[in-house]
Amino acid sequence: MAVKTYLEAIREGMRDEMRRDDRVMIFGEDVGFKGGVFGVTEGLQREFGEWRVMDSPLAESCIVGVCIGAAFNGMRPIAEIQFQDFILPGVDQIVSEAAKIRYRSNDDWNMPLVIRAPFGGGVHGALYHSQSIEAMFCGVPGLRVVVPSNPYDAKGMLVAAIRDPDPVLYFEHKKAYRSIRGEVPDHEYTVPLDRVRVVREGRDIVIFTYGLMVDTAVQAAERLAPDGFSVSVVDLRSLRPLDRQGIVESARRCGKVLIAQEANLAVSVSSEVSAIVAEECFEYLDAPVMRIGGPEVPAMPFAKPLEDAYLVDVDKLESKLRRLAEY
Amino acid sequence: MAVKTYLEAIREGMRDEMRRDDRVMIFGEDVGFKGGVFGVTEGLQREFGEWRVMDSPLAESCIVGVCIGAAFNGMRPIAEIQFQDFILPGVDQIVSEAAKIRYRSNDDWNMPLVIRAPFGGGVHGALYHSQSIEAMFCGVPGLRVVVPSNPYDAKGMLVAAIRDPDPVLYFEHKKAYRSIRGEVPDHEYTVPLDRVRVVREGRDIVIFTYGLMVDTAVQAAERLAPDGFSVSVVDLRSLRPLDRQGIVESARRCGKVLIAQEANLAVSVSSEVSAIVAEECFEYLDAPVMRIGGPEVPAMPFAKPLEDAYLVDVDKLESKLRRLAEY
Amino acid sequence: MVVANRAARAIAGIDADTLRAMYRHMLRSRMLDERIWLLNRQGLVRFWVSGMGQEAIQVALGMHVRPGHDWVAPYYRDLALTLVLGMTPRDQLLAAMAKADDPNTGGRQMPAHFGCRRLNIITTGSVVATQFIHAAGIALASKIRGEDAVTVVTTGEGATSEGDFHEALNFAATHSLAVVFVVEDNGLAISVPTSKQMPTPNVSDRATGYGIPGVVVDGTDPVASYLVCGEAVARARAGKGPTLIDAKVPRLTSHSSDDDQRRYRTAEALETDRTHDCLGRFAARLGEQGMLSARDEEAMRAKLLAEMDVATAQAEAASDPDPESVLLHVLGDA
Amino acid sequence: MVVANRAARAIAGIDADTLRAMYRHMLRSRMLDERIWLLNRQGLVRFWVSGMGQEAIQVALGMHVRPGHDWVAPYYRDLALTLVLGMTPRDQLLAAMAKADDPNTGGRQMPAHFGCRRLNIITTGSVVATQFIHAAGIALASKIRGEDAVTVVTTGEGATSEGDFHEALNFAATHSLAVVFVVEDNGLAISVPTSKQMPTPNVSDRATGYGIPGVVVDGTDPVASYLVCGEAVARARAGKGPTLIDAKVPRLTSHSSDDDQRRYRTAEALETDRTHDCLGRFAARLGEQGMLSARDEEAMRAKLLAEMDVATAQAEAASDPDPESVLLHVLGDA
Ligand SMILES: Cc1ncc(C[n+]2csc(CCOP(=O)(O)OP(=O)(O)O)c2C)c(N)n1
Ligand SMILES: Cc1ncc(C[n+]2csc(CCOP(=O)(O)OP(=O)(O)O)c2C)c(N)n1
Ligand SMILES: [Mg+2]
Ligand SMILES: [Mg+2]
Repeated sequence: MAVKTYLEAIREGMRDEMRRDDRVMIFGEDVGFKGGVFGVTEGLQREFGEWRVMDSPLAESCIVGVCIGAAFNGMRPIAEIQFQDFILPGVDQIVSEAAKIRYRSNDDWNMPLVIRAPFGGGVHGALYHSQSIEAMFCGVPGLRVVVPSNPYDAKGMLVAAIRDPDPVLYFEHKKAYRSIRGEVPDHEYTVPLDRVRVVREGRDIVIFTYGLMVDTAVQAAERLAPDGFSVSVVDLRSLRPLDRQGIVESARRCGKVLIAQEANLAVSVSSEVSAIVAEECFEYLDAPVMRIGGPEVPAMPFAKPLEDAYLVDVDKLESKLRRLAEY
Repeated sequence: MAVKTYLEAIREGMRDEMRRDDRVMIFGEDVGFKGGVFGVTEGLQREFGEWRVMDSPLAESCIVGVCIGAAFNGMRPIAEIQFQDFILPGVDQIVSEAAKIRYRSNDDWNMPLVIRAPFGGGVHGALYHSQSIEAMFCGVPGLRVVVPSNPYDAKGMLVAAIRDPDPVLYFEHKKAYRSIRGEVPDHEYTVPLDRVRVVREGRDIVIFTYGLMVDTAVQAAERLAPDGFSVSVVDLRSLRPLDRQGIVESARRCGKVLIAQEANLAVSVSSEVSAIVAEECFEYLDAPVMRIGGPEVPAMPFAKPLEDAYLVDVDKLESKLRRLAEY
Repeated sequence: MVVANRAARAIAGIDADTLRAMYRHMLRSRMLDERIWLLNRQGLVRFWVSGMGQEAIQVALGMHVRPGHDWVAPYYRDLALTLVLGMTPRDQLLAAMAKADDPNTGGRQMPAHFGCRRLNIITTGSVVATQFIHAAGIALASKIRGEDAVTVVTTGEGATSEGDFHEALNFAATHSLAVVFVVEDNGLAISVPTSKQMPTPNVSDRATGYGIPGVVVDGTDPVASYLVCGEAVARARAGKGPTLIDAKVPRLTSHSSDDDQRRYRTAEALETDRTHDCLGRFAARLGEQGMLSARDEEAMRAKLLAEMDVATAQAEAASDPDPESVLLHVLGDA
Repeated sequence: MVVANRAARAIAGIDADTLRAMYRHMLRSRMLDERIWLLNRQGLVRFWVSGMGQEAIQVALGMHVRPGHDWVAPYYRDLALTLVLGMTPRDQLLAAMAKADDPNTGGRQMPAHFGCRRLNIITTGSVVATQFIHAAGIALASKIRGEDAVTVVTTGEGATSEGDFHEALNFAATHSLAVVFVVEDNGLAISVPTSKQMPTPNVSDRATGYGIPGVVVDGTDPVASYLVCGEAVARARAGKGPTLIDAKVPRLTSHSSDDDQRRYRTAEALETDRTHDCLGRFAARLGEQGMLSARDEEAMRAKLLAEMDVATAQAEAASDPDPESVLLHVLGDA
């Protein structure tokens, strides 16, 4: 198996599906000749032509809405939103339309649509190129929201998302694009869209997390090993729906739970995971469910000292973990 | 003190502030001559003229954005969004702009803006006139999100919201407009925007809730009294920021917590309240934190049997409460 | 159908059969609309938003659509359009009474939230203006596959203030997509008159800015509307791109059954609207041309009334949705 | 300043002092821009998005604005505009290096996210097109209070595809608000050319649809730009409503410091852009008219260079934001 970057895995997922299924198309700002501002779609317009890898106008409601229309009419569109921060002008089309089409039509119509967008910070992107606003969609019935944390999942989940008959928001951590590498099979495979993955097995504490923070969590977990604390790391992978059973199993087994994310905590994925644990694991818990994430400020600032202060790094995660271990 | 409806209290709050402060203006669809589709602004254009009570075009991004502009230039605008469901085309202006203006300008600018919108169901409004999508904003730093549950709070919190120097989303339960009455002082007063209100004191269980569900919770609580269960009802009032201290106090005192809301549960206000209780009350809990709310479906359907199946009524709340009481 | 003796064979090139068919569609929609208002007052229909006064443009448009081949993104006043395309009074009465067998939404949405996959009528929600962009996307897919399907999309004039209207026109025009944009311009968005909604009197003035044809038409005149829509559909089908049609119509009812327009409109305005009712004037015109006698018209009405009665009875007798079905159809099987 | 002997007194009614001032503003912005690029390559500035090539229209516009009285909603290429209004190279270098004293954002936003309350320059974020509507709202407030302040708002042509552009024009035109919409049309939205962005070559074609004047101007010609902007501002100030100006400009740099335009533009296109550089051509024109000698120009450059050096040193020496300040200024005190 070849080792590839997270970005290459995503590109390969699209390319392979486009070769297999000519209903699949890509629509977004700069995705064509330039291949996207991060280069994720590089080379695809050359292979599939201007209509299947198409530069959109600078208008996110148009991007999502055109993909909805194309999906009504038999296509399997992949919308690219240049940065997750810029998805907001398209929110009405996503939440009022895509998410509700199957339900409101009593199953007469469905909406096979993927919306890809890079999220996350630590790349001196400042307020509007660093956000993690996935929580906004994780409360919306009718949507799937997924975040791969490694190249294998990135490709397998993207293929699954393209084949899924409902709208899938597929968020990619932009700092992972070229920094995270891993083995990616050349053959066709999919990764289920609604199952956690136990990244690291442990007995004492479980960290639930997703995206680039999975890596941070594994590093923090390893730092505790010499002290005899055995820490699980569970990659949520699907943020909507959450894999309730997968969460409950690990939480019950470990008895101590830490939820880590880059996004601010209030009314977020961390809140829901905590609420699930509260509902299902009351008699198994040895400590309060703890959370760590971004501060309650509008977004990550530009200046390095501020960006550093904002981000959860291995040190911060380790010290939170130690507090929980010692409870 | 005169007894007034929830709707009258809201109207009076606006009218009084407009008399006191000529920077206050109202902007929204049909708010002028017609006085809004629910009649909340009735009579105000007659008193304050066409410019201060102004019909907007049918465009929510325009409604919010124009109010942002007017607030930059010294006004204190109140935007009316006709139904909370239709706030989504304005989300970018709310979340990317209004919420971030103070922070991104390093306190050079601020954004004194109120956005009112009716939410909630049970009025055969179907998918797009029944939603409770407040959670979408409750994770957004830089915003305040409040929901009054009675006429006294409705007026006092609206006056406080208008005077507040930051953007406040003020959500009104449309079924409460004419069904909820209560005493409302004629004199000037405000109600703080970030304090829970203990509506009913109890020892065994506390229900945290907001909006019209406060009424439902009180009724359910009373049904348990004859069986010797003493139930607190706490009106959250502010959904962002949550009154952490107020929540923790009641949760610790009672030891059993139920969170009730009309909205679906995943990644919602209920999730965050549960997470706060988990973090702060671990050693005080006698039972799992329980939640009750709408099902995980896109929105409330139109047909009466479906609407009834969707809604949390007193019976459903009572039976959940009994389960918790008997734990 | 019996045609009066020295009858004209056509008006403006439209043959008598087509004209009579159009009249019948208009009348059928009107009678169904009236029936639903009646049921609303009787408490059997909990909400209604009417198309009365807007039938002529809708029927004229529908006549050019190939159902199941072309695509339609309608809005809530398009009762007549859905009937022309092949939906039935029974279908819409099932929707009005929120019955399980309502083919539009299974009783899940308010009445007049049209949709029918079989006929390529996309499902519509309540959020105005979103359908403009869907129409552009549908047409893009047709173009990518090299099909000659045309997509028609309708709206009120108020909804054209939304950003989505601009984004759709801009995209459809940039790529010469086969979309016909039809504005059913009744001069009001609930209570807000055009003068407070937009700076010029005609939405079609916007067309120039996108380099496409913009046409104002009397939407109460079925003949003029038929010609204008025919040209726009032909243009689209020939790959020449979109057209923006601004059809002037009256609003003969309150905005919806929850509204009372007498509270914000003058008696004169209401009267003017009534004089612009398309129905009686079209009957008279066909009568003058010897294409439709009073007897024909009465017979038509009688038949349609019978249809309404049967459909009403069927819809009333139909089952409500099962409460447990509230949980169904959120996501499909992967 | 010494003026050559038989110098013209004016070009197209613009006096020599004004023209020289304009040239100085353009040059100052260009030199600052070049300085920031240099600092970027040295690793001292982590991101830059440049205004090079767009200075003439910005300066022309700024000359008509009364700072602190009128209102400005700029976009990220408006370095020159902010300087004309009264911001300084030091201000923008503090921003470029993300220092605590950056008056725009305190180092919180990327450089070129302008804002200054003292000068009525509203704070700008990165989400394009939102400022159009703010401008309309600002102008509404001025109108409500009966003030004669004018609001100017700028944008690239790509951002006009967003719905907010339409909603703003529609509202501002409906109420004849005192807004001047200026599109700095460099033909590209990052890599996407106008032909894939919109159906006609000129954004100003949209003006007719809103019943307002739309003007195309060579945005590299300071004289033409000055006249066009002057007329639009005067019109707005007189209460006659908005104007839409479409100023054609080249993009002399990559989209930003994170981009490399050689990967998607031809060498010819880059060369054509260079020949449309406003700066050298304006210097030559002023020289021909005897308004600016080579010596004058050199002296001007030398002074500005000194200013840049001082400002750079000051900005480099300034403090970074305090890490703990990350938590400040989310909400104010009620
Ligand atoms: C985004 C959105 N905002 C507000 C509404 C509420 N609303 C429903 S219909 C309507 C007026 C529509 O006017 P127009 O587009 O002219 O259509 P008409 O009803 O006159 O045919 C409004 C404001 C809505 N449905 N969607
Ligand atoms: C809503 C939104 N979508 C996408 C972006 C990313 N983006 C930044 S600049 C830009 C291109 C802007 O082009 P144009 O408006 O022509 O301005 P120019 O940069 O050419 O001056 C894009 C797509 C953004 N900032 N905001
Ligand atoms: Mg209308
Ligand atoms: Mg550009």
